[in-house]
Amino acid sequence: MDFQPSADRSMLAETLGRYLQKRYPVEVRHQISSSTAGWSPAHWRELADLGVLGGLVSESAGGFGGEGFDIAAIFEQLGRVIAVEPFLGTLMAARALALIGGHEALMGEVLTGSAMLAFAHEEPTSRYDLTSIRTSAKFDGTEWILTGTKAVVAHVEAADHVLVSARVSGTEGDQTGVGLFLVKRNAPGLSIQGYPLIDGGRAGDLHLVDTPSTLVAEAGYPVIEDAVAAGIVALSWEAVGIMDVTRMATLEYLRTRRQFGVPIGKFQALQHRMATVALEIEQARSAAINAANALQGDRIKRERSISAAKYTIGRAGTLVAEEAIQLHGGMGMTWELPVSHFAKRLTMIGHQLGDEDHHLARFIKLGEAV
Amino acid sequence: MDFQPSADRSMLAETLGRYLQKRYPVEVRHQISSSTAGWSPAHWRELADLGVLGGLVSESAGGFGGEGFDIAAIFEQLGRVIAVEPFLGTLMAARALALIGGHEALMGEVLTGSAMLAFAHEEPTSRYDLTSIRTSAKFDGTEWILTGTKAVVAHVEAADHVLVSARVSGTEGDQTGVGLFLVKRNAPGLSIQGYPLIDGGRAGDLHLVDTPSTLVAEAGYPVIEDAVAAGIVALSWEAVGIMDVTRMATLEYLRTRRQFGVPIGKFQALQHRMATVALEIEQARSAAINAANALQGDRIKRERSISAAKYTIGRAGTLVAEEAIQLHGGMGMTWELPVSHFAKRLTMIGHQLGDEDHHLARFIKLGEAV
Amino acid sequence: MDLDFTMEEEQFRAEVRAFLKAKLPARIADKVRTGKRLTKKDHEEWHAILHERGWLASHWPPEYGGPGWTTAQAHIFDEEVSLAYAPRVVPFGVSMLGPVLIKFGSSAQKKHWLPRILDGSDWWCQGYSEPGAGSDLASLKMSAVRQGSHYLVNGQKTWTTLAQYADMIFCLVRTSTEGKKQAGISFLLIDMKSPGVEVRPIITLEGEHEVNEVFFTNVRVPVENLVGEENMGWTYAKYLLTYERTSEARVGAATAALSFLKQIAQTEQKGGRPLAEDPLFAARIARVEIDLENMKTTNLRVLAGSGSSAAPLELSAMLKIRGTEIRQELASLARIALGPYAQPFVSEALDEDYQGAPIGPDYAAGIAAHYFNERKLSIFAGSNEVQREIITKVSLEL
Amino acid sequence: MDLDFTMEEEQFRAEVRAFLKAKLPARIADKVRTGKRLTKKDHEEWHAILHERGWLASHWPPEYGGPGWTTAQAHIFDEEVSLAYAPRVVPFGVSMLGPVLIKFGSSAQKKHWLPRILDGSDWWCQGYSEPGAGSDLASLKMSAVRQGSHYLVNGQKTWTTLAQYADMIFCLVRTSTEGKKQAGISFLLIDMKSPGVEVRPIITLEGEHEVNEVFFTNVRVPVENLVGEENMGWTYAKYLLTYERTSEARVGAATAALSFLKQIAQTEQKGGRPLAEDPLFAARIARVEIDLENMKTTNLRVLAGSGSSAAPLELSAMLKIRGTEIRQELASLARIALGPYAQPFVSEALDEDYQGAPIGPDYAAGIAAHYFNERKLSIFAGSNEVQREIITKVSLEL
Repeated sequence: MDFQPSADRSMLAETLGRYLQKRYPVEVRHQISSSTAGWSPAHWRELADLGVLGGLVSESAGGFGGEGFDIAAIFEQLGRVIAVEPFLGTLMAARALALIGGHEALMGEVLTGSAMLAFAHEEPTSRYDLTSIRTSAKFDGTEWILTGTKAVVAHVEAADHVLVSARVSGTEGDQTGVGLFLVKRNAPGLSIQGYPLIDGGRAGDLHLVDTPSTLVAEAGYPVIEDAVAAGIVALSWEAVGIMDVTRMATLEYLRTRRQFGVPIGKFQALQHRMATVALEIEQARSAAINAANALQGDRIKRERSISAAKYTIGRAGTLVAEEAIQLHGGMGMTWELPVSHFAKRLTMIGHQLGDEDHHLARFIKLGEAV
Repeated sequence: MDFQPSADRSMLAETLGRYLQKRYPVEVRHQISSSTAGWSPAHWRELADLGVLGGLVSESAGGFGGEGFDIAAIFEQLGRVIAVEPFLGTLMAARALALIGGHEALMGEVLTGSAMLAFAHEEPTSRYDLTSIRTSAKFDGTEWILTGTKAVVAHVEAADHVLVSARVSGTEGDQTGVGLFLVKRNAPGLSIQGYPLIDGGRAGDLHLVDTPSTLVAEAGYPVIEDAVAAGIVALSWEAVGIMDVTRMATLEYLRTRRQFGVPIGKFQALQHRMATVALEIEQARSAAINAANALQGDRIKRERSISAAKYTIGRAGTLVAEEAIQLHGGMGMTWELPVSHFAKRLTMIGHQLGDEDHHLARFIKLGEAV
Repeated sequence: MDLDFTMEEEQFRAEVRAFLKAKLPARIADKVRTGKRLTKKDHEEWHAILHERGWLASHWPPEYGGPGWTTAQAHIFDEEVSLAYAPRVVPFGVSMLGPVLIKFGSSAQKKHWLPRILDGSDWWCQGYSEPGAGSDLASLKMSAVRQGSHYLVNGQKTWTTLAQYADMIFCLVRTSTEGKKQAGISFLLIDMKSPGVEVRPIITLEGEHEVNEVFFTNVRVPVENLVGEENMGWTYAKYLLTYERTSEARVGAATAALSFLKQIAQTEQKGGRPLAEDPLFAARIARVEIDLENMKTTNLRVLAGSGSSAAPLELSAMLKIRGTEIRQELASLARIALGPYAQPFVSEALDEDYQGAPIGPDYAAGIAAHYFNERKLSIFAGSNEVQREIITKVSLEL
Repeated sequence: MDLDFTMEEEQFRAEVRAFLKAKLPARIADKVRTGKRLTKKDHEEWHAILHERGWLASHWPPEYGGPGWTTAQAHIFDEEVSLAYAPRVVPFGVSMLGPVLIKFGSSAQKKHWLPRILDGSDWWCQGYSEPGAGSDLASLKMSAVRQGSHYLVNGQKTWTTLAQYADMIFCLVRTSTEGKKQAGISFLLIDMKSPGVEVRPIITLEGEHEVNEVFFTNVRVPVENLVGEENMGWTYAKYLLTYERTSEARVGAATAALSFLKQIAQTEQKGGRPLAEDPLFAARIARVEIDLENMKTTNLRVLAGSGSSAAPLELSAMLKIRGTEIRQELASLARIALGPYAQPFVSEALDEDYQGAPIGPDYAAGIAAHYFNERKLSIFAGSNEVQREIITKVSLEL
């Protein structure tokens, strides 16, 4: 047992944190978020230069991290400033490629920030079920041709290459027969319906009609599951970062806002609710620690910890977001106060990679397998 | 729409309430509860003389009530003193007989308090499912012979006759093929494992081995469902009575118990919790009104309201019981204070005729049928 | 006891339904159902339709233009209107100021203002909250100093809903700083076109402009715009707040939202079957449905118990709490039901003339924004914490 | 960061398991598992077995007879002992008084009392709460007046667990009424056989005799039984309370209760299948299981973060709250799982020599009583409301 982060990770977190606190204040964040691109290539390049992207993948893939607690260190900092940069898609796509092996050149470009990846797995009707894949892949004798739609792909408009899952064989719901393919952004038959997100940044629906692609893994399911697990570790720690900032902002408001002649933080009913909020945040942090710790482990244990964490983060996240708004009174409802944007992002994390109910049911199912 | 009880019902409630408040204080209740019989034949006879039992069934069956709000009026008063008398079994068995018709002589004896009935339907593995009947009924050429076990039958030791459900045909889970039979207390092959209950009074497991019986209904399921619906109306209003008393006792404690130099009712965190308790009690009362109102109506509407009420009472009952104990501090944990007994009974109502989860699932299923 | 409606009442329901079928513009109902933006014109159109039928001010006595309904009729009307996805009548004139004027206004005020509320001549907004006076409403500071035939008004109101459309605002103002803070408050009607009135938008978290700050700098208000007596405004405000709370049960709106949620849950898929069949999601819907069924009866108890709309304070506070909790839960479940498609948000897609293709299911566009917007329900109209204080003090006597 | 145990630690776990397999009497473990009553003798027997192995006082320094374990070892031991359904060592001597004496006692006190705690010569109980001083512990009134070589003690303690078995009681007593109420409290060791000590049972709601009132009338206590300095008792009490709270996470006990609950849910039937497969009940179990998994890590964070058992006050308060909530929820689910068979309660069936047939499933006898008994968890050892006050004041700084 050891709860101290390694020196390397502390340094990574510090470097990133210092950069973001200084260069990515909430006004800048809003500007970037509402820009046409919905992210900032300039910041991305600088973060790549700082070496942050290398923390996302293991040494064997050209990085220096890739373990649960590396991902944790990075995303906690991103959460603290509700950054809208394309970290999540990059993490999942790069991790998948790293697990598969090869693709050194592309990975090199990605880690230096000169090429962008997106991770396109979820489909309009799959509702978080990783096996519910309808996009089809057919080998036409020369190359693999993909047809189908991928839903709400984070920052897909920004990508030079999209890692796409598609069904090579079997039917919806099978773990076998799901392949992974690289598709170029400018490939024929590819179109994107891009849009802004309610919590900032952009995503898009990816439409593929007979789009040529490169097969990177024919038995892709275990890779997808692992990449999604890493994505959930990332989201959990992003949520922990957001919750810590939200808690501090709410406490500050409770200490300064006066009603009935006293700071509202003197009202015991609010105090006890804040105590519950604080307690749930600590429980969520523990869940996120468990998930990060399990990412490297045995599959069932990993997936149980992952689902437990996403469930916990979902439950705690909603509570923290709703209580933060409520305890801020009308002010929590305004665009002007950062806390509302932290609350929105926290809520929407519940809509990425599986919600509370999904992961609770999954936790139960994995338990039966034990 | 009319929320005023009729004059008859008001009088019934008043008469019963006055009697119980005067003659059935908590010390008397404890004495009766811990007696060998676990109920009081003397009180029963007096209540019969007061005409209270007639409120349980309709005029056509020799009573003067039997509607949802008649049952409500009686059981609310019983709840206010946590009476341990055999009202529930009497209600369900008598209602079933009344629905079937005939049996005038027996009914007459029951309503005058000279014969006792019990209602034996639930079995050791049926877990609230009304169709899960294994007890078998066979016609041996002369008479019907029952074999099986009935679980936790309220006041079965006191009964002169037990109304028993048994399977005439079909298999466990079928609504068809469930008959209703009258069994005499001293019938051969009948044995009872009697025991006290944690919330007072007594019940027993009824064992039948080739026990002769009288068939009263061959297609008994609709009768059982209706009788159980009436039982749930009864339990819901018993719970409402208990909750009102519990709320008053807790408020009284909050107003008088001092800590940190003030009555603990001055602590806002406790105030807001009591406000929630009060709110849930009002919601539960509304649910109980809905159930009582629907008892006479169309089956699906009736059963949805019944399940909604039992679910609501279950949820609110647990909250009220647990908060009452907690807000009483250590005192709520003692045998000495009546509130602990109210809390126990409230909790155990959740174990009779279906719990929160059972009725929530049933409410959903009935909704699909709409 | 009898919860069922009489034959006459059911007949009335049929009449309401027929009216809605004939007169409620489908274009407007569709916007309400799918959470699209209503324009000022939409509101005015529906207001005029109701007024024409004489059904606008359901709680006003007939002599002032109310329909003379029983409690049950008003309840049935509310339910049917909501189920048909009609817009809620903007309440500030009809439901708030109207009752206050009827009870406390002078004959001249009634004669002048009430018809103008009914025919839509004046769009009213409500000037209660101030930046420093939220839950502690009585600590308000906006001042009105009598100078001959007018008051000179200075100060600020906030959270003023739809002030950007309003012709008039009714305000609580401080006319005295002596005695208890509740004692020096007056109820004043102010023309929004008066020199010195400035409206500044507040953008809410989902990006909408619905509420405003309103600034008053040396605004002159004729003394005949004082309602009732000077320094007695708190009494009128409390009367209005009770009124507001009871209506916050919003049983009809919740029933409509539940019905919409069930449609979504039938359409959304989970594991190849409708989401509505997922045991955990079905349980979530059933829980809120039962809560709503219970609250409907609680609401009827309040209405019937009082014989009029002045409800016992405790139950009306409970209705505000549970009513807003239920609508927030329904908004939350609709958001959850959408899965990943709760994330996209194209603000223009909520406008009538939007031409873009829908993102995800066609009902998705406004759902997440609606969820965030509905967080206000537990904050405004006396926050749910303030309601708990009322229950504590008034009924529990703690 | 690394949550996994080292090879050495896993080896230690194996050693503990082997010990439990060899030494824990099956008769006693079975009682614990099924919620039967433990006798005084049962407690003493297990106490002696642990003492013989040197594993009784896991948190004491080796020089006083502790095993010298690391935090991880103590944690592993706690977990394994609970999973094996060993009784909890009665904490008053070993876990409460022991650490106080070790930190604040005189050499003579340590030399005299510590070995007697270990070898079971003295059964200790705790005299903290008074009828008028529950959550407001510092307002206690029981007085000790110095008279030469002894204190004259008068007053009453309550909620005294297992005082009926006790040889000794450690008490907080008032030795001064000057200054703040916390300032005049002393920590005194009193022989239960002293003249003037009277124990009266309190029967708890499920009918058990576990707690007591203890009355003190002109009881003479030798001054050498004062721990530390006069009027400094509050400091020692706070030290002890922190200690008590951390231990109230009771991770091992919760893990064992979860395992028992899962067995029940596999045995109980619903619709012809194990209750464990019912989606709503499975969700209830999963929620508490995840809460417990999270709390396990929170607990480890406290243990590791401090390097010793003195935990940060905030996290330790959280562990008290969540730990007791989890055990109460587990007790509640076991009760719910039983269905109708939660109702029967034959008190004698909890005794070892009971000959009657089981009512319903054989594990049912004590479950409902256990549920009611466990309501105490959120009340005692600093009620969960008091814990929220601590979080508010100490960490949130509100």
